[in-house]
Amino acid sequence: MANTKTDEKLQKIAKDLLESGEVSLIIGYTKGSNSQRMRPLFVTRTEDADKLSFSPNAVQDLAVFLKKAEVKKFGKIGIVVKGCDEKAVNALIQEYQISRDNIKIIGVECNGVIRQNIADKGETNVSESTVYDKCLICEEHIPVLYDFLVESEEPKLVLSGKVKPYSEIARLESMSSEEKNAFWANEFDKCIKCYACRQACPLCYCSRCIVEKNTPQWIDTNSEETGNAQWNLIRAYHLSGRCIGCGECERACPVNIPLMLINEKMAIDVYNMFGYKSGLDINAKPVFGVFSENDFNDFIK
Amino acid sequence: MEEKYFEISGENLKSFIERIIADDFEVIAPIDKDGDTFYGKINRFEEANLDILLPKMSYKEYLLPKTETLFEYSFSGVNTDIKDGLESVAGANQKRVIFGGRPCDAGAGPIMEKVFNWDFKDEFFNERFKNLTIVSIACEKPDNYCFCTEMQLSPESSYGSDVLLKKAGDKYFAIVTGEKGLNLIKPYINLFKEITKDKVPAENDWKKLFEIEKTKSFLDKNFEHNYFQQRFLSCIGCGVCTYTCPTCHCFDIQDEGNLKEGRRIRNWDSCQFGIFTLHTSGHNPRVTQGDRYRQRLMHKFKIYSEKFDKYLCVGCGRCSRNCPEDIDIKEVAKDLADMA
Amino acid sequence: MEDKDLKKENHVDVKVAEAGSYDPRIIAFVCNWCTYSGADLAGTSRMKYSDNVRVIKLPCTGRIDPLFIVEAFKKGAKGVLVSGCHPGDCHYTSGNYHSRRKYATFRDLLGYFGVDLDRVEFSWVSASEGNKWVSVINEFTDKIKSMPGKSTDIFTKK
Amino acid sequence: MENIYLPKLAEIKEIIQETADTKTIRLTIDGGGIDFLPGQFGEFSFMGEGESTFGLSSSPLRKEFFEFSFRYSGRATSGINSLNQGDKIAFRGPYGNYFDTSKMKGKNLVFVGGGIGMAPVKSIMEYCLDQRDDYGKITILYGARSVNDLLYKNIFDEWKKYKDTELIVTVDPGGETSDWTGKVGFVPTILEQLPLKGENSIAIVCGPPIMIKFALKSLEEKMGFDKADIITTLENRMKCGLGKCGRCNVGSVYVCKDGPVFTAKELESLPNDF
Repeated sequence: MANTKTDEKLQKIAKDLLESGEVSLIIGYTKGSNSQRMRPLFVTRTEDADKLSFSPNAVQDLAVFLKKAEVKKFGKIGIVVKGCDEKAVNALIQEYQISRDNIKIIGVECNGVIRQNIADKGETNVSESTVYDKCLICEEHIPVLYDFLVESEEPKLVLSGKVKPYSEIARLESMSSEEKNAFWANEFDKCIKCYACRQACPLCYCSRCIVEKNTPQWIDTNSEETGNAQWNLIRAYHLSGRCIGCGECERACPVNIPLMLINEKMAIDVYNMFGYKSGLDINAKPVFGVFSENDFNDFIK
Repeated sequence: MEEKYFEISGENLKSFIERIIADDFEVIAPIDKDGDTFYGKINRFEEANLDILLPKMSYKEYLLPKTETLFEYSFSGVNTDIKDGLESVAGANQKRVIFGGRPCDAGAGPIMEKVFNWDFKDEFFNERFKNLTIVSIACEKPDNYCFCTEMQLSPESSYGSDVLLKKAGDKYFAIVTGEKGLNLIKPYINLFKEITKDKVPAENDWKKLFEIEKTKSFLDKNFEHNYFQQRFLSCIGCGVCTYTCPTCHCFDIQDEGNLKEGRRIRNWDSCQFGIFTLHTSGHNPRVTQGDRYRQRLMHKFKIYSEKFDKYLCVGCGRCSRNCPEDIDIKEVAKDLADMA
Repeated sequence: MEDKDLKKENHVDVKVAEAGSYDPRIIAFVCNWCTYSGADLAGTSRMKYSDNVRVIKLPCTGRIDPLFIVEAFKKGAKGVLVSGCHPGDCHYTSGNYHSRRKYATFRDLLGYFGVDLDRVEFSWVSASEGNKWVSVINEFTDKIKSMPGKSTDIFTKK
Repeated sequence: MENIYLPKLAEIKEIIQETADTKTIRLTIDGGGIDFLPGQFGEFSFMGEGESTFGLSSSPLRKEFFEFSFRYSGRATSGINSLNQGDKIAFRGPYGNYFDTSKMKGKNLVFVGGGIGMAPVKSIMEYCLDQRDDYGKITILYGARSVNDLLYKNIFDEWKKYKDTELIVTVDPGGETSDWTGKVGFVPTILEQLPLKGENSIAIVCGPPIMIKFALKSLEEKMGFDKADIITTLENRMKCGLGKCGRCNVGSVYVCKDGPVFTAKELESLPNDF
């Protein structure tokens, strides 16, 4: 497929950065295993920069690679990010996982990415019924922080309001505890404990995850109802107030557990309680790193 | 037993499935669920989605459950009582049928059987395998991720199936490969019409994209090759490839319980996890994700075949379709074959 | 206490003392400086409170990881209480402020997963509030006792 | 139909506190030892805390019991560590291959052990000592990080009593105490100072990977040992011990079934995955 203008701009930026030695690695997208898929590309030589590309199929959050030791070794890194992914970069900077000085952010304006499972079936149209829910609530079509910006050629996403993103959350909230419990028990029953949700998450960077700690064994190892519920609860808790909503966990999940219903609910509630949204400001302190004397206190006797 | 050949109309196939369900068989088939297709229990024939190429997950869990109790223990005073987990597996689910799977999935059973029986006999696996009857449907249109032909099977292979159905218009040809398949259809034999082998259309001439022997010969010589570290920089170690794979069988053994009672279980595990080979001393033979993905390739295309004469891969392509970072194992295997 | 004994203690049974009476186990995680002293005061003042509660003392509410709550439920507790110093009184200046944020979020998440929030209680009890400790415990125990069999926690095998 | 994952219960006869974090446990099943060969291992567990793999460290010829040594470090070992004399321990095994003693008959033997790696060496060494007349000169080199990390201190004298048997004990530089009379230096360094020749000799080496690497080098290059005459045991992470769980494979070798005992020659043909 021919290069689009977006692709050419990306390639130019990458070449310049590599040639000037400002970075030693560019993480970007390239065409994937079928015409409707994109995949990560690691560019270290200028001649490979021609393979860089972007499209509404660029679903991956490339910030996930910033936590990998093999990638960190490269030192100064340039990374191609959509608005949502860029928030993950911010959160990583906020939590001192990477340094702003070591990262060149190549932001691309994004007007929504097509859900991968329907793209695989041939869907090419970007519309409110084909993109991820995260795109419908997106307020960062242009990344909040970038060193370079590549504007989009795609038309803006038109929202009629007919498709309600994350509408299940409201339905769940209105349920009784028994009903909620039954809903999640059914969902978690599917879990096979592959931990793809953790691995795909750019913010799950612990060198040793809580499930891998066994003295004591906090999370039961079984992938039956008990172990699965414990794992999913703790995963969600550890991301509360940190999740930037890229939805990679849900996309990676091989058994389709609606993990974003949990992450998004927690993001909403953390905002309501503490007025904090993750990944918007690299100078802000993480929500659980600070406190206010006037914090929500109603639940405490 | 020699293979037997039958013809069955689409309508009769439907009544066959509905009659075995009525006769208390647990029928597992591809069903539409959560926006994708998964294997699950059906109560009516219509619930099965027979048009889909492959469900997202394999039916491995019916052979090797994601969590299996090996035994239960309880302490009473100085005594320890042990309840053998095999007791609950033995004889259970004798009437379980996998219906509508594909030849690749069916091929996984006999391949895995080898590792579970090469010296010590794993009766947990054997019992489940023995009690599972597999009725597969041959593929008409493999997709770009499929490479069963390269993996010594084919979209029409009957290896591992007890009954293989081949669609021809609105009827099916049925190849019954052994006693197990025959026993399943015997009570309903009036729905089938026995035919001779020559009536069954010959297999298509499926083209191979690469020779797997070449992939192996590359792996034989190039353990330290730079390809692995570079190519798998994009691997995030999520393990989805191993968990959705019909032949990946690595497991972990863990205890759950307290000083009164508990159990020892085995859970699915994955070579893609950093702690898979981490020693107590802190030494880890496979440090990078490149090392770990290489191990998966080695195990599939080299180690297993050297040990058990079969490649540990049926070419279903699930690992490629489900990989969040779009690592295509067919492409990788071809790359390696080209470099050999 | 030896490690081994601790494990024995950890195994919490739901005792059914007599037919009809329900004797649930409740775990209270308390901070060393305020609530534990408050409980101590209640004890030395010979105030009586429910014996369903097992108190586990930690340095500060900031040290009480939500994992502990899960662990208690996992091991069969029917109710979990977390208690520490009043805002502003923390021995370590701000441990309770930090934990308040964490618990607010965690409690929210538990509720979303369908855990009956009546089973998780938080309180501030100072070293001088022996009376408050007694009333918190007694009310909480009564509440837990009033919902026998109604277990919606998702951490134990059904 | 047999459940291959089902352990037997063994009774703890004696616990020897070797170092601050290492113990040797002496076990019996039905009042006696078990049949095994030197170099084999077993799966030990305290139920509820998980299984751990340890080499059997006693001589198979001492039939009245069997032993293993372990270091307290994780969940499974903390469970085993909490047990007392008379308690029961769950045991599966013996598994794996063993030292080919027929090849060793009549030859000079060099045993090299480092740290807890001395445990499997002890098994084959005591096996040879028990049949002392079948072998030539025996040299035992044992090293640990510090004096306090030395295992089997209480039986050093016993080993030395055998005829034509030399025991050299060393600790890493900095690990010695003021009253230490043994050597000071890393195992490979001390090994090179010994007057050993590769002819008619067999070396048995076990220890941390880095020690093995350098010890093999010294034996081959400085002393002229043939690769086939250097035997070591691999300590890969294992779970099942039965060649099923897929954790321990190195190349097409399952360490739990085809190993853990390999000659340096065999190791050379394996990929660097251990």
